[in-house]
Amino acid sequence: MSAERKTKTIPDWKREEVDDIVGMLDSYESVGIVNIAGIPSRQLQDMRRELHGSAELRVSRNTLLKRALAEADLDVLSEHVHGQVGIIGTNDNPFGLFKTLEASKTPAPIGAGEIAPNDIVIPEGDTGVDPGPFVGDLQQAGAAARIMDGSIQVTEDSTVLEAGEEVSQVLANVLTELGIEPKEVGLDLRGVYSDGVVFSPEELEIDVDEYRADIESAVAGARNLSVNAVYPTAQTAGILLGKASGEAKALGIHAAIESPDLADDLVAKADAQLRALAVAIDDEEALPEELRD
Amino acid sequence: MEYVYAALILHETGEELNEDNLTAVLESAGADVEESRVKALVAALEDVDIEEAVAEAAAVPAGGASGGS
Amino acid sequence: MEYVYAALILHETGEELNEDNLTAVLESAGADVEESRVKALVAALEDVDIEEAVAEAAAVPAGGASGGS
Amino acid sequence: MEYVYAALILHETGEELNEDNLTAVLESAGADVEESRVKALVAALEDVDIEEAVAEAAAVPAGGASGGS
Amino acid sequence: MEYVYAALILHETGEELNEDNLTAVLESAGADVEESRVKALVAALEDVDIEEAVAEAAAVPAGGASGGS
Amino acid sequence: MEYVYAALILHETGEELNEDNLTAVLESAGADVEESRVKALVAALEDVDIEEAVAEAAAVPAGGASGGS
Amino acid sequence: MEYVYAALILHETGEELNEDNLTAVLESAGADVEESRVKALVAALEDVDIEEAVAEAAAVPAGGASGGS
Repeated sequence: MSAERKTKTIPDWKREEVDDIVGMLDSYESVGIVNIAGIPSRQLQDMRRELHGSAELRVSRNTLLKRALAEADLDVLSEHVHGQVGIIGTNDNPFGLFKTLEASKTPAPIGAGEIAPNDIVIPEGDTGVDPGPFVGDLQQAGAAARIMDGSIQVTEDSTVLEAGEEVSQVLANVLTELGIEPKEVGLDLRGVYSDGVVFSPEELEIDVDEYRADIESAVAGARNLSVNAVYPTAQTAGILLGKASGEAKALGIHAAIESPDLADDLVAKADAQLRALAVAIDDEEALPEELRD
Repeated sequence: MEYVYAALILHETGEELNEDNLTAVLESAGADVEESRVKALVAALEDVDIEEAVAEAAAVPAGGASGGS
Repeated sequence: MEYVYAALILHETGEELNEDNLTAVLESAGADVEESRVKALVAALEDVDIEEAVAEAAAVPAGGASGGS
Repeated sequence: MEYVYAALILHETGEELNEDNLTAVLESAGADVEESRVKALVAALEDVDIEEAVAEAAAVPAGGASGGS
Repeated sequence: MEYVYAALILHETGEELNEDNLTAVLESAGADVEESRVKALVAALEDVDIEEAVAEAAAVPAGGASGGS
Repeated sequence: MEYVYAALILHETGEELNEDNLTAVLESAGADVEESRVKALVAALEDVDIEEAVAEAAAVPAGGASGGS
Repeated sequence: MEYVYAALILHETGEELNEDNLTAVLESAGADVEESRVKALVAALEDVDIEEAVAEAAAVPAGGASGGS
């Protein structure tokens, strides 16, 4: 119906472009929409090159993107197509794609009038700037700064702007002078479709450390079970032997078993007891010299 | 935690740690497998040196290993 | 250690910890399953409170434990 | 734990650590010996340096002989 | 140390800890059994709660690889 | 040191810790007994809970000296 | 532990560490002396350098024995 009519009316080049995009959408396991606003075209080229082999980025008119999504049965992603966006396709899974994109982000300077995407901190330390009016700029920007040892120093980590606030001209200058680049520029994933599920970036953010900790805890738990249930494995047989010999030793020392293997320990235990008893004795006169404090 | 155990089994048997293998192990144990968790695990473990994590777990007394997911 | 992991998966999924189930999990992970080890594991775990045995730190003598497979 | 103790006795007396010897020791102590557990233990100990494992345990404090005898 | 291990095995299997049983275990492992040591062992363990003494070993935290020997 | 050990022996055997008993133990070991030291020790131990004092030594690692086989 | 204490008394007084002397010390303290334990102890201490064993034990930081050394 209406779609048919549209199909008839769009020019050939658009038709080809849409077909092309649909082909791309069909050829990847996961496809997503990324925000590319504010990325200079040269940087975008670099990113595209960097992703080569792991993901493909495609930019087109939003109307054509939407049409292609519809034709590829990916309408669920259309809501993310607004502003400057691109389509990204990969055979990696969505979590992997998110990770790759995050890792490819690069810092960038922030200009006056822009909104801080996160807290901006000027770190403690020597600015390397000779004494002069810059110290006043720093202070005006909200940093704890003073002149020390012949240069301008920031005396403590100073949060000069909180996320969501606007960058002032003074602050922008200070950040430029210090080479601080508080923005992270890169492809911002808005949503990914894979195997019938749309993932939001929040869902895709995985804490690798947590997984690592889980692995360690699983390994430790398995080892505990192996030892505690006395089911020896190549990894735990040594522990079990050590445990058994430790038990034998504890029993031997506890019961003062007269064994050549325990003789040293028994003598040591007697000596330790002697010293412990000596500590409990207040009267120095009652003790041999070796045991007096 | 069964997802992590499944990953460790595959690590021990030397099989590839991918979605299909993980799913197979979990299903063989009667688990209702959540695809997204499998995906997340595979992605996360790409950045974990399991060998090293295992060695580390061995060095540290196992303490309250519980907790986990 | 894969045998122990297999037992832990079954414990998590709530399936019965018997020889058949253990074997199934191990085979799904591509392991060459040794029947005697499966039997020994079932025997060893018979009277064990797995939850507790997992949480309780095993007296681990010095690092050495690593190595082996 | 009797299986492990039996292995350590054989180690001390210098006898070979094989299934027959382990079984003999355990039976002499009146144990119901499970063949699979004997097998599993022998297999697990194959690559373990018993001397070293015991020495490492010895390096760890042998624990409180509290209370005196 | 084989004498102590022998005592621990008997303790696990629930057999009486007497000279005959100890001797049987030690001999089954090929040990040259010294009667006086067996006697001394039985005497030393007479009033000892083995369970408790062994538990004490477990209570010791699994220290790091101190010194090694 | 022998004086204190003598006190510990009497504590273990349950004999009364008095000057005569201490002297007897020391003399049996061939010591030249100094009466004043015996007196001082008996007096000093009057207020000491030997059991408790000695129990503290239990926490002392028995390690170090080990090594031997 | 009285057997060990008795041995250490003899060590301190410089008397020979033999069965007769040990028995004498123990009897003077009212102990029921078991010949086998005396024998076993003498044998066990034969190759032990008591001085060294004590020194090594002292070198290890004394756990619970708070304060004094």
